[in-house]
Amino acid sequence: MTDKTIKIDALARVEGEGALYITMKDDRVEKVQLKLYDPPRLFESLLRGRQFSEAPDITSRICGICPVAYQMSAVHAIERAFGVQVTGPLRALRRLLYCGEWLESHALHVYLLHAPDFLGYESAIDMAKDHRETVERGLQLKKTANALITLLGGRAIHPINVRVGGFYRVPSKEELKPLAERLRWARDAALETVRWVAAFPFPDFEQEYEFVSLRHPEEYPFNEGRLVSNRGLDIDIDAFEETVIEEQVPYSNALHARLRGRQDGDAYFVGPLARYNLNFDRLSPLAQEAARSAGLSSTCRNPFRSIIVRSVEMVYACDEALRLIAGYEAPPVPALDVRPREATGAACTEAPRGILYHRYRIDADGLIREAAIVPPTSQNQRMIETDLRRFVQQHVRLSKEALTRRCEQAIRNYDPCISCATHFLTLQIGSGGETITA
Amino acid sequence: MKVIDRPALDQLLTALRRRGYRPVGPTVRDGAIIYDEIRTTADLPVGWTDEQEAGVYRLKRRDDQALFGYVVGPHSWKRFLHPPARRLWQAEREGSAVRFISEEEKDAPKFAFIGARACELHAMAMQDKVFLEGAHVDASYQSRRKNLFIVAVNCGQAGNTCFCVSMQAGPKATAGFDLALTEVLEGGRHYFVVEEGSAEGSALLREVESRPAEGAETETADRIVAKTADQMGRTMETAGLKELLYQNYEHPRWDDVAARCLTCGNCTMVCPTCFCTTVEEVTDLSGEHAERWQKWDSCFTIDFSYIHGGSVRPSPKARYRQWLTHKLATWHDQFGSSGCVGCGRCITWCPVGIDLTEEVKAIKDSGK
Amino acid sequence: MAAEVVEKRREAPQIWTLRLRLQDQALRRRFQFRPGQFNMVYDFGVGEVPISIVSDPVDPDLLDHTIRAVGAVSHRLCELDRGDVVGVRGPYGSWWPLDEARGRDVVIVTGGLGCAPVVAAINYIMMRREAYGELNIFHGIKTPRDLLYRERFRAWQAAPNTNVYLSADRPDRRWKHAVGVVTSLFREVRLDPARSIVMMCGPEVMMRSAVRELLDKGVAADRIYLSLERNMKCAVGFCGHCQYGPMFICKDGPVLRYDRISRWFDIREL
Amino acid sequence: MARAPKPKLAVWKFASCDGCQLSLLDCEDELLALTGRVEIAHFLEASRAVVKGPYDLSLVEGSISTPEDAERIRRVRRLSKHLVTIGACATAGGIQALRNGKEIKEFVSIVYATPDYISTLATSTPIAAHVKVDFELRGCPIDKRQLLEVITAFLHGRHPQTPSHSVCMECKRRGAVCVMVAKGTPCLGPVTHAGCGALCPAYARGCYGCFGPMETPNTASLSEQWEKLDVTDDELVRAFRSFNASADAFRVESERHVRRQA
Ligand SMILES: Cc1cc2nc3c(=O)[nH]c(=O)nc-3n(C[C@H](O)[C@H](O)[C@H](O)COP(=O)(O)OP(=O)(O)OC[C@H]3O[C@@H](n4cnc5c(N)ncnc54)[C@H](O)[C@@H]3O)c2cc1C
Ligand code: SF4
Ligand code: SF4
Ligand code: SF4
Repeated sequence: MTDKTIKIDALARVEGEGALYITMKDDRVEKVQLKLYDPPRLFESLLRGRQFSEAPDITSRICGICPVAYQMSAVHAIERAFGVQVTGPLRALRRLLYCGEWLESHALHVYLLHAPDFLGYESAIDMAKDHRETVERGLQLKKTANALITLLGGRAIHPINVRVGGFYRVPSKEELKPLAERLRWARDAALETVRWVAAFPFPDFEQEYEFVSLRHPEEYPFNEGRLVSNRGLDIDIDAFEETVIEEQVPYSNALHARLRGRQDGDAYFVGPLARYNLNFDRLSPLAQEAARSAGLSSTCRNPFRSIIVRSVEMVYACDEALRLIAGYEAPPVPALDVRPREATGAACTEAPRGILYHRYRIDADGLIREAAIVPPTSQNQRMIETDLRRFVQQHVRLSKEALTRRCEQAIRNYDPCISCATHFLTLQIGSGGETITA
Repeated sequence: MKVIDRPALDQLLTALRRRGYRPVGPTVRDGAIIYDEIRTTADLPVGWTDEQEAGVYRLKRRDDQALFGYVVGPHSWKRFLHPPARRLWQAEREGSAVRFISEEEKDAPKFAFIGARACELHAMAMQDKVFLEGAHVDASYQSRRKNLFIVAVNCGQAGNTCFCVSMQAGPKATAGFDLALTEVLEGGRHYFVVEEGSAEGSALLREVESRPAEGAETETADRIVAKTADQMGRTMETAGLKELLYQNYEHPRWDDVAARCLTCGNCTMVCPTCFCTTVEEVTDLSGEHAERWQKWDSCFTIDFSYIHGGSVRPSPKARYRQWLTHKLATWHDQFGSSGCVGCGRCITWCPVGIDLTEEVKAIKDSGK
Repeated sequence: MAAEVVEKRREAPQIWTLRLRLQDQALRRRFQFRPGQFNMVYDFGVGEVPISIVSDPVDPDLLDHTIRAVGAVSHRLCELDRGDVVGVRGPYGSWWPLDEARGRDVVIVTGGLGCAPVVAAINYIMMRREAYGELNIFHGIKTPRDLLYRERFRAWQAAPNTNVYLSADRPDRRWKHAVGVVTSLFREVRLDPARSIVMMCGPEVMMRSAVRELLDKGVAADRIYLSLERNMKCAVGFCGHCQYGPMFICKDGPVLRYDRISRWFDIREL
Repeated sequence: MARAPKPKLAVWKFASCDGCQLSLLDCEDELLALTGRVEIAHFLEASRAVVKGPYDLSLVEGSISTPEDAERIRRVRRLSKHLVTIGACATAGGIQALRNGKEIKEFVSIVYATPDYISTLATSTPIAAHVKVDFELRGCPIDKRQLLEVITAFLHGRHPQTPSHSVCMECKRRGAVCVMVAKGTPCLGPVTHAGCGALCPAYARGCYGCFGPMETPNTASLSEQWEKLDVTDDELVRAFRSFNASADAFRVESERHVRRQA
C-alpha cells in the first residue's frame, strides 16, 4: 500500500501549456487534476464591437493548430445568423480546406506527438534517429496537407482567404491539379500510417463513453449536421447551449463541460474517436477497409487506439480531398453576397480534435454584440480526468516513472489543445506552472 | 509598310514560337492588364480598356474587339529582362575552402514582347544604358536582351496619367523594335499596319499572311497616333528641369509631399526605368551552401542608404527627393537623358495618388 | 574570386588587418589596383562589404585590408584566421591623385575611427618619400580613447619632412596634443596653398568644415580630394545604393575631387 | 565552420495561439536537418526531453499578461544568450492586447462571473517591454521562411534579413495587382511590415496588417486615402486595432480616429 503523487508540471507534446497532478492514498486515486494554464486571451470580450466579417480572422488566432476550424465555425455561425447558405463548389472548397487541416493536424499528432509514446521516445526527433524514414513520411504528409491549406487559404497558419459567404479568391481547376498528384501519394502514405500504428502495443483499456459528434445525412461530418451521441442525444446546433453545461473548476483555466440530464460528474467524449464511432458508415470504403484491416470494427472504445482512428481519418481526408478535387468546377463568384441583419447564429464544426461551437449575436450594422465559443478540449477535459483516474487505478503497480509516461500518453489520446481550451477562461492567480529547467 | 488583318495575327505568335520565342504580352488578371505568357491572341485583353487617374485604375469594357485598346498597366517589361528576384552566384564550403559558382547565362529565356509601347521601348533603352553601356555589363540582362524580339504597338489612345509627349518618348515607336503595329478598327475592318524595324522582324513578317499597306491605311494609322499625341492626360515642362531641381533641394514642397508619401515604394516598383536592387545572403541549415540573391529594391526604404550608424536618408522627404531628382535630374548627368518616359505608372499606382508632374509644377511655380 | 587569408594583424581593439591572396593564379597576375580603390570582400554565409585596399600596389599579389568590426560582416571578417577563405571582387572605384601629387606638399585630413582609405595614400607616399614634398597629416578624434593607431602616427611623425597633428574634441588630462575640432589646427600650421594637394576622409561633418577652412586658406577646390562612403551592394553601378547626387560612389568615387561635388556637399540627407 | 558543440535551441511559450512555434514544426523539409545543426534543448510542443540551460538561442512566442509570466520571461532571458521574439503576440502584445487601455474590469465582467480573478490581466505586453530582445520576428503568424532565415542567420552569425519596408514592395515583386488602386479595396500594405510575401493582395483582399507597422509608416496619409474609399472612422479604428493594436504607429492612429469619432 503506497501513497503516490504524479506531478507533471509542464506537459510536453501537447498544444499549449498544461500540468497534471494526481495524488494517491493507500493505492486509491484521490485526486486527478489536469490544469490548463495558458493565460486566457479573452477572445469573447474582444470580439464585441467587431464587424462580423472580422470574426474568421480574429477567432483563428485562438489556435494556431486548428485555425481553419475556428474560421469554419465562425463563418457558418454567422451565415446561419444571416440566413445565407453556401452551396456547390464553395461548400466543396470549404470541405477541401478542412481535409487539409485534419490531415495536417492528425499527421502532426500521430507522428510528432503521439507515436513517440508508443515506441518509447522522448520526441519524434529522437525517434527519427532510429526511424528516419517513418518520421520523414509523417513530415511529408504534413507538408502535403500544408500545401493544400496554403493553396486554398494563402498560408498554413491563420489562412487569409476564408470569409463569410465564401472566399476572397477561388482556385482554378488547373491550380488544384498538382495537388491531386500529391494527395494520391498522401493517401498511400496514410494507409501506410494505419498499418504502422496498428502494430503498436495498446494497453487494455476499453471504456464506456458517451461519444458526441456531428452527424450528417450523407457525409462524414465536417461543417454541418446534427449533434448526436451514442446515448440518444440528437439535437440541432441551436440547442447546444441548453444541452451543454460549462462549469468552472478551481484549478484549471479551462471550463469543464457536461451534458444536461446526465449524472453530475459524467463526462462526454469528442474528437476522432467519437466521430468514428458515430459515423463509421459515412467513411469512404477505402477508409473503412483500412480500419478493418487494422483490426478495428465500426466501434472502438479504447482511447489509446485513437491513434489508429486518426490515421484512418487521414486516409479519409485524402480520399475526400481527391473526390472533391475531381468534381471541382470553379464557381462564378468567390463569395456570396452577405447582408448583415440583427440576428443570432450558432454553428458547430468538427475540428480535428472534436466539435467546436461558435455563437454570435450581431446587430443591424453587422457588429458583433456577443460571442460564445466552446472548443473541443474544454469539452474533453473532464473525460481526460476520468480516463486518468480509471487508468491509474488499474495500474497502481507501475513504477512512478512508467505511470507518469502512461498518463501523458493517455492525455495525448485526446490531442488536447490547451491554447483553445483556455482562450476565454478565468485565470487563477498563482497557478502558473513552473516550466523552466535551469 | 505592310498590313496584317486581325485573323492573321495569330500567325505571328505561331511564327515566333516556331523560332523558339516565348511570347509574353498583355492579358487581363485580377482587375488589371498585366504582362504574362500569351498563347493566342485570345489571351490578349480583347475588348478591354483601362481608365486611370492618380491612385486609381479601373478596367472597362470597350464597345469593340480591340486587342490593344488601353495604355500601360502595373507591370513593365523589366519584370522579364531585370527580374524581381534573381540568383547572382552561389558558394559552397568544402572544409576550409570555398568554391564560387557563377550563374550560367547560356540558357537565358528567349522572350518575344507583344505590344510594347513607345514609352516602354525608351525605358528599355534606358536600362540598356545602365546595364550594358557602362564599364561593367550585367551578363544576365545582356543575354535576355540579346535574345529578345519586340513587337511594338503604337498607342491608339492616351491614358489620363500619360505624358510621353512631354518626355519625347511616344506615342509612336520610332526605334528599338523588330516590328511595330498600329491597330486600326474602322469601317467594320480590323487590321494592323506593320512597320519593320529589323531584319529578323522582316523575316518573321514573311511567315505571316500580310499585304502591302495602301496609302489610306498608313494615313489612318498616322492619324490615330497623332490623335493620341493630342490626348495626353498630363504634361511636364522639361525645359530647364534638371537645373530647377538642382537648385531646389531645400524647397518646402518636399515637406508637403513627404506628408502624403507612404514611402511604400510602389512608384519605384512600377517604374519601367527604376533599376535599383539589393542583395540578400541566403543560407541553408547545412551551413555548407550559400547563395546571393538580387532583388528589386527601392530608394524609399530605410536600408537602401544605410551605412553603419544609420540611414543617410532617414526622412521620407529626403527619400522622395532622391527619387524625383534622380528620375528627372541626376539621371541626365549619369546617363545622358531623363530617367522618366512619361508612362504615368507612378502616378496611377501610387496608393495615395502622388503625381510627379504636379510636384514638378509646384516647385517650378514657386522655386528658385 | 576566392582569396586566402595569409596573415592577420591586430591594429587596435576591434580593428584587424587581413592580408589576402587570390587563389587563382591567373587572376592574381591580372590584379592591379591603385591606392584609394576598394574590394568587395565576402564572408561565406554572412555577406559582402566594400573595404579599401591599403597595401602597396607594387605588390598586388598581397592585398591588405584593414577592417573595423562594426556590424555583422565586418565582425566576421575580423574573426577569420590564417587559411580561411573569403570572396574578393575588385578592385573598384577611383583612386587618390598620387601621380598628380608628386613633387607637391600633401595634406592628409582624417577623422573618426575609420580612415583606411587615406592610410593607403600615406603608405604609398612613405614608400616613395622623396617624390613628394612636405606631408602634413591632420587627424581629429572625439576623445583620446579613439586614437587607435598611436604607433602608426608615431612612426609617420618620425619620417622625414612629415608632421602629424592630432586634435581631440574632448581631451583627458594626459592628452598632449591640440584640443578642438581638427580644422582649428589648420590655422596654426603654415600650409602653402599653391603647393598643396589635400586628401581627406572621415565623417562628413568633419569634412565639411575642413573643406571650408581649406578653401578659406586659399587651397583650390580642384586640389581637394575626398573619399566618401555610401551603402553599396554591387560596386559596379547597377544597384543604385551608393548614389550621391549624380555620382555613383562605387564608380565615380569613392575618391572625388571637391569641385565636382561642391554643389551637393552641403545638402543634408542627400 | 568549426564543429563546436551544437548550439542549444529553446522555444518558450507565453500568451499565444501556438501558431508561431508550430511554424518550426511546419518546416517539414528542414526540421531533421535543423536537429542536426542545433540541439533542441527545450521545446515542449515537440519533446518531453528538457536539457538544462543556458541556451544559445531562445525563441519566445507569446505576450506577457500575468505576473508569473513577467517573472518567467526574466528567467528565460537570464538563461538565453540570444533571445528572439517570434510573432505579433511577442513583438506587440498580440490581439489580446486589445484589452490594453480599456477599463479591464468592465471589459472582462462582460463575460466573467468573477472578474476579480482576472484583475492581474490588465495588459498584454510585448516581451521587449520586460527584457532585452536581440531580434524581433514579425507576423501573426510569422512566416516560416523568415523563421528559417533567423535561425540560419544566427548559425552564421549574421543579422537576419527580414526587410522592414512595406508589404507593397513584395506585392509588386510578386506581380500582384494592387487591390487598392485597381479595385478600391482598402489595404494596409503601404504601412505594414513586409514578410508575408503580400499574401492578402495576391488573394484579392486588402492587407489587414498582421505583420505590424513598417519602418516609417505614414498611417495618417493612408487613412486619408481610405476615407476617400468611404471608410469610416469606426472602421479605421478597427483596422488599426487588430493583431498589432499595441504597436505604436497603429495604436496612435487608431486613437486619432477614436478622438475624431467623439
Ligand atoms: C568605398 C568604401 C571603402 C571602405 N573601406 C573600409 C575599410 O577599409 N575598412 C573598414 O573597416 N570599413 C570600410 N568601409 C566601410 C565598410 O564597408 C562598412 O563598415 C561595412 O560595410 C559594415 O558592414 P557590416 O555588415 O559589418 O555592418 P552593418 O552595420 O551590419 O551593415 C549592414 C550592411 O550595410 C551596408 N553598410 C553598412 N555600413 C556601410 C558603409 N560604411 N559603407 C558601405 N556599406 C555599408 C553593408 O552592405 C553592410 O553589410 C568602406 C566603405 C566604403 C563605401
Ligand atoms: S510617391 Fe507614392 S508610390 Fe511612391 S513611395 Fe510615395 S506613396 Fe509610395
Ligand atoms: S495591394 Fe496593398 S500591398 Fe499591394 S501595392 Fe496595393 S496597397 Fe500595397
Ligand atoms: S498581406 Fe498583410 S494581413 Fe495579409 S498576411 Fe501579409 S501582412 Fe498579414
